[in-house]
Amino acid sequence: MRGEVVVIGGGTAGMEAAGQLAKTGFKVTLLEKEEVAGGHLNNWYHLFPDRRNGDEVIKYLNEHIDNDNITIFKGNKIDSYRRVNEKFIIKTNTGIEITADAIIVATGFDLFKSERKEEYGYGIYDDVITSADLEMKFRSGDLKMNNGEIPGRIGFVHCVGSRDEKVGNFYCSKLCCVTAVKQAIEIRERLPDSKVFCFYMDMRMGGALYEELYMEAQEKYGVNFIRGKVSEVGESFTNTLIVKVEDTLAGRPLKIELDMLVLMAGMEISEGSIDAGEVMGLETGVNRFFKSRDNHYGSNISNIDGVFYAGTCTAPMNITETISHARAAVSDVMNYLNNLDN
Amino acid sequence: MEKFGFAISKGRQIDYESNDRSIAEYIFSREPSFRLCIECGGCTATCTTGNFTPFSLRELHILIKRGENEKVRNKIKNCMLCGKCILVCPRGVNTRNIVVLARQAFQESTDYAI
Amino acid sequence: MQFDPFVIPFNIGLYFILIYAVVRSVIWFRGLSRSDKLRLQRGFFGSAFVMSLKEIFLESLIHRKILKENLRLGYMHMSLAFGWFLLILFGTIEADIFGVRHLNAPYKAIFFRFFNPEHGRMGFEAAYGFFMDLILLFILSGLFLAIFKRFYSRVIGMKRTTKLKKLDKIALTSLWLIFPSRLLAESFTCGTYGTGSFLTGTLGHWLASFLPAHELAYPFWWLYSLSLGTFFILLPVTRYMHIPTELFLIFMRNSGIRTGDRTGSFAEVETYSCSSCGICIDACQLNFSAGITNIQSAYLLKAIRNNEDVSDIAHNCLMCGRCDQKCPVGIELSPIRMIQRRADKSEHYFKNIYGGYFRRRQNVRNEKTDGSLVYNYLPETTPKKADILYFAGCMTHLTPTIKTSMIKILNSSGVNYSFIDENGGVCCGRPLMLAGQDKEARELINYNSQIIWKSGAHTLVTSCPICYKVFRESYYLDVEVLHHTQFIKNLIDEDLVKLNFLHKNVVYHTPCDLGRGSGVYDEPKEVLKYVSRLEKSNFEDENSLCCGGSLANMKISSHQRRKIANDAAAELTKMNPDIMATSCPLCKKTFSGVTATRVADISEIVAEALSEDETEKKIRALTYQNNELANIS
Amino acid sequence: MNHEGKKRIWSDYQKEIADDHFFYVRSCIRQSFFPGSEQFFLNFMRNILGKDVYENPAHTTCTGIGYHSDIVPSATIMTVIARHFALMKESGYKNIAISCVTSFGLYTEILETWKHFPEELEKTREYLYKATGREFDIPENVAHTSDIIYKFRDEIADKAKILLVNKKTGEPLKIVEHIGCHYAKMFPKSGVGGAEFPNVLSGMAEAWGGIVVDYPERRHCCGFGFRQYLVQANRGYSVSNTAKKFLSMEPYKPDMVLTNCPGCTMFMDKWQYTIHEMEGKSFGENGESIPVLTYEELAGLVLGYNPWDLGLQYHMVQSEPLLKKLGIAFEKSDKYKTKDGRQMSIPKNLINA
Repeated sequence: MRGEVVVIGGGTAGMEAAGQLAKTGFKVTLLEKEEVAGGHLNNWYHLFPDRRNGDEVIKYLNEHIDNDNITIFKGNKIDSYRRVNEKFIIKTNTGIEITADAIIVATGFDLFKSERKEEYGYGIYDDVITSADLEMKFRSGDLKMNNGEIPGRIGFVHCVGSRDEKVGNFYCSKLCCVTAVKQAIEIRERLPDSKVFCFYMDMRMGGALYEELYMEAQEKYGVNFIRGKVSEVGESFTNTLIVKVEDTLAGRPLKIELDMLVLMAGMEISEGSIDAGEVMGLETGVNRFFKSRDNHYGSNISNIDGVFYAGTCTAPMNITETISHARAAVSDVMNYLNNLDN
Repeated sequence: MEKFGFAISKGRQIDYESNDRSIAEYIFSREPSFRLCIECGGCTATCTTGNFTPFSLRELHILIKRGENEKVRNKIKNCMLCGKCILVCPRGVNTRNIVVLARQAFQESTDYAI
Repeated sequence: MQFDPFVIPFNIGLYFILIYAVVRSVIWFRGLSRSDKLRLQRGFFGSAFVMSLKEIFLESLIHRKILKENLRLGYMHMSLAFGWFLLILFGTIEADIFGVRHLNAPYKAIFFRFFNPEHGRMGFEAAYGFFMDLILLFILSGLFLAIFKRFYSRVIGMKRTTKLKKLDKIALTSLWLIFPSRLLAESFTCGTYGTGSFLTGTLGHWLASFLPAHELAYPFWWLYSLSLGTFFILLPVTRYMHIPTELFLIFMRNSGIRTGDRTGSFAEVETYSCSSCGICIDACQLNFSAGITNIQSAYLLKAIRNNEDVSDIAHNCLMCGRCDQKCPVGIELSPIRMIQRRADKSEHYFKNIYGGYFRRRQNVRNEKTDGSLVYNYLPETTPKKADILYFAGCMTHLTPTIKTSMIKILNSSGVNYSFIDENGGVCCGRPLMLAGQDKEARELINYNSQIIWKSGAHTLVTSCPICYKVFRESYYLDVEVLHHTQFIKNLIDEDLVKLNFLHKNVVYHTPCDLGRGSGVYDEPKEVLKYVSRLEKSNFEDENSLCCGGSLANMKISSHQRRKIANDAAAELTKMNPDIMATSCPLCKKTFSGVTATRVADISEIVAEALSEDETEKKIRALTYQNNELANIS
Repeated sequence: MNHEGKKRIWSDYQKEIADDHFFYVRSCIRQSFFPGSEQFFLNFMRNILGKDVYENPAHTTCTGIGYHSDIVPSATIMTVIARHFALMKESGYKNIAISCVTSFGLYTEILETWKHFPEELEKTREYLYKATGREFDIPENVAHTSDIIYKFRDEIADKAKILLVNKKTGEPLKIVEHIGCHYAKMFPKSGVGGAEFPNVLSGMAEAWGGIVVDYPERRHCCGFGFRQYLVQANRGYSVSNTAKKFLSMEPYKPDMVLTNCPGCTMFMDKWQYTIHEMEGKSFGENGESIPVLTYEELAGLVLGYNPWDLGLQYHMVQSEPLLKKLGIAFEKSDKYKTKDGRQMSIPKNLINA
């Protein structure tokens, strides 16, 4: 049975897929455009719902790809690709040429660029930050505002770049709600005197232990949830942030002053994915993520025979789902190669 | 006013800063389940009082939380405390106690005012 | 002249407590309402007096109720109370017969042995001495139990014992010292003179063998007198006040005085009659299911006595009435609690004066209200005329099967009825009362009364015990109020419904407001017996449990409610019945959430048992109307 | 406030503005309430910059106010605007310069509509031809006159006689910019600097030495709102919006309000008077109200024009306090004199006078 597989993308999905393949004796080449594998997980401090440390998962993945069957090319991404009967021949931007029997595309997602929601003033008002920025603050342990003071009132804006026709994303990124709840709790733990407000359109807590976390945030940590989409952010005379929102449950517009505003940036297909997709001619769906051949039993199968998907290049997923999806991709690859043999 | 034939209309905006949320704090400290409300409206749907008058416990909840106290002060008295709301609340909010505490808080606030 | 300075503490104590008792009882008497004063006077010269004496003997001395409830605890109380009583009685007689002269001052009886050390050498005297020693031994055995209970309450079969304040501790110690010190004092004296019977004599003889008995006797007589004195002086400001107070209570109760709904002398006497025995704590489900251990009646009464703010305690109660049933002193605990619930708004409160020996009434601000009606939004209604009104009640609207079952039963019985809250009615008012808001409740009561009057009905049937209780107690209606279980019972007796026997095992849960609250125990069971196999549970009638759903308690969390419901359901379903029957929508709602067993209201079960036969129904309808006509003519 | 961030956004919204040969369309409100403004624009463009700006006497209202009050149907207004394009075509111009923001908004809206619904464009061509026998082309460049002044702001700065600096304190003037809603809120790309952080007026203010204050209600509507204003009973709603804006800018103690929309200028100016009359409330320092100027008037002052020639006396809120701050000499006596020196009647209860 032939067994050379190229995995494009060294994030959670790519690492898991590569690891699983290597275990079962495939020769795996892992392409990672950055100098370090791990993808977004490298920037995440704690994971929901149990708030375990993200590094533990990274550690697991790194041990996973520490395998003689795996060759990792860091700082490499697919540049060109051609097909000689069943063989794929891939050329990277650094000129490395790799032959493979199958390809797993695990090029992942990018966080929505919050600057695009100009009305929220990201990059203009100093203390408007993104959920990713906040995770970094958690890592560094420095939650101060730009002026060096401790924030007293922190707001979270859900659905930034998700479920928003104005930025062309109709879909729900599905992780932001629970992330906001998790981060709200962590803020209240670190700054017990602070007040935290979440501005949401819907609380989408559709995951194991999510709702429980939500209730904990309400009752134990006294996080305030205000249902309404923030319309605009301004600066007050005293340089606090002025947030305007309709409290849709009170049926009244609401104005509130905050010290810090966290934008829950949604997920979009990564630029890396788009490039790879163009190189290989992969189909994308209305949400611009890669289009799977079947939504129910073929979510790992692309429009090209021998090319498979793993992880968030197909849709927003959390770590758990990404890892399962990567494993599923591996089993699809094995089936594919078996069929080639017979 | 007569001169212009119209008056400057008052805004409907809730100003979180200027509003007084002491009533809400009073209830929070004595009935933590007050925070658990997700505004599903089950209480209002089953409400005995709501059968006769536009009384919405859900709405009063949120108005108290936002410090729109004057909109609640008298309305909250309309509740009959029959307790149906407790039986339908999906989050185990102790609704009756909240009503009673709110009445107390308003009572005390007037007492101190005088 | 027989006198010795060591008797002074005792004398002071004794005369103080006697005078205090007189003064206090005068104050209480003056605090009574006119009618209660009359009752008391009538009672004094009537049978009430004899009854009281009997009860005092049985309850205050023998402690019969406690004995029934818990033998060891009962024995403890009895030995102390009854024993001490005997000691005083026969001590006095002894002093009278054998003393230098008749009619002695009390101290001569108490310290008889000191003044007559040579007494009791032979014959009748010796026999009498033996008897006195026996009594002392009896008391000491109880005392031993008491001390033991303090330090390890499980031994006498009690889960917990009341916590004490400082003065109580001192009083307790002095109480504990009284009898050991008497024993030793007498023993040393006897040891010196070689007198005394099997207890004092033997002990004295033995002690004298290696101790200077003569020198030691005197200090112990001092100790004896001192502990008595201290105890008497502290009595009014400690829980031991219950000893004298209970006598008043029994007498007042037998004279027909009741607690009512406002603070008055009787309520106060009751408050002081509590011995903090802790039986109410053991009976309380908030204690043994929800682990709340500071709000039980004993604590409420204590807090009232200490003039603490009791509103939190008062409101944190299911009002299930289990403690009223269990209280050995027969204090009306729930009414007192209700008084406190109302009190936190409008009632006067007290302030202790003279170191807590007396208290003064304080006037409080009246509730500030604009006096306008709160529920003036309720619409004018003109109910349709009918003989029988069916009032489902708020909770029943959340358990519609009860509603539909009742309609089925009513229809098949062919009676002429009207369903007054078919499209949702107005609350009966009891929930407001339970929250202490009587003024508001009165508005609803008046509103509902109007509807009932206008309908011209002669019977009001309700499915909800909460409504039933308030309809009966707080409404002024000229109609017969029935809970639907009673109504169904009547239908069966008058053969207005034909029921099949369902081959089902059923256990019945008595709702608090229907059972203990309104005394309706039998009808529901008889109905169930008629249609099914009714099983017994360990918690029948007065002893039945609360489902935990009670509207009376607004302070406990849903989580604590669930605990209570769980435990209660577990107890009732021990025998794995097919159906757990109840007769309250709230109980049904609460239980159905926590047990796999089917929970059904009696009306549902009856509706299932209905044998539907149209012609029969018509005939029944006719006969019913004929009866009606017959009644009219 | 991070200025770099704003610059980044502005760089995303740099619109194409023609350099010469403008077909000029006037504004109903601007020409009747602030006639000096349009006079200045033409004068400045033609005589100072020597540009070719053409006005066609056959040009009419765009019927925008009627349209926004649900009186004029969209087919009609499309035809009216198509007629203006026809006039432009006939007079041989390709760049349109629009004085009114309401009109500007409609021009952009209609052009955008035609882009997405070509059938509408065809219908309009048909209507116009049937009605007038005229034909039209889509203009190559659509600019609001504030865009044009923005484009030439540095030229103005070079020729400046005075800068926007408080003569006494030497502090730069605190200027509140108010952009008409219809300028860029509908199509951010059509405005200089986009919709959220527009640059068109702030660019001028800063080029001429002032500083711009960013206050919470910066984005809020001036209160015109067309139908809210037209029905007298509804005006309370209109004025309350203006009050909201001024209350929000009050703590910053601004020296003036700079606007690019005739409607906004009118309402922020006249409602200040109304609020003052109704509640005795004025929002400026020491009991004065805040002068509201059009960008043309401000440019005129910067270039040293006589304030009365610019028609500042036609405002409800008089601009003397501002002129004093800027150290601009003015003859009080000339204020209400005609060009040939005849005395006009002097209006009563003006504020800041």
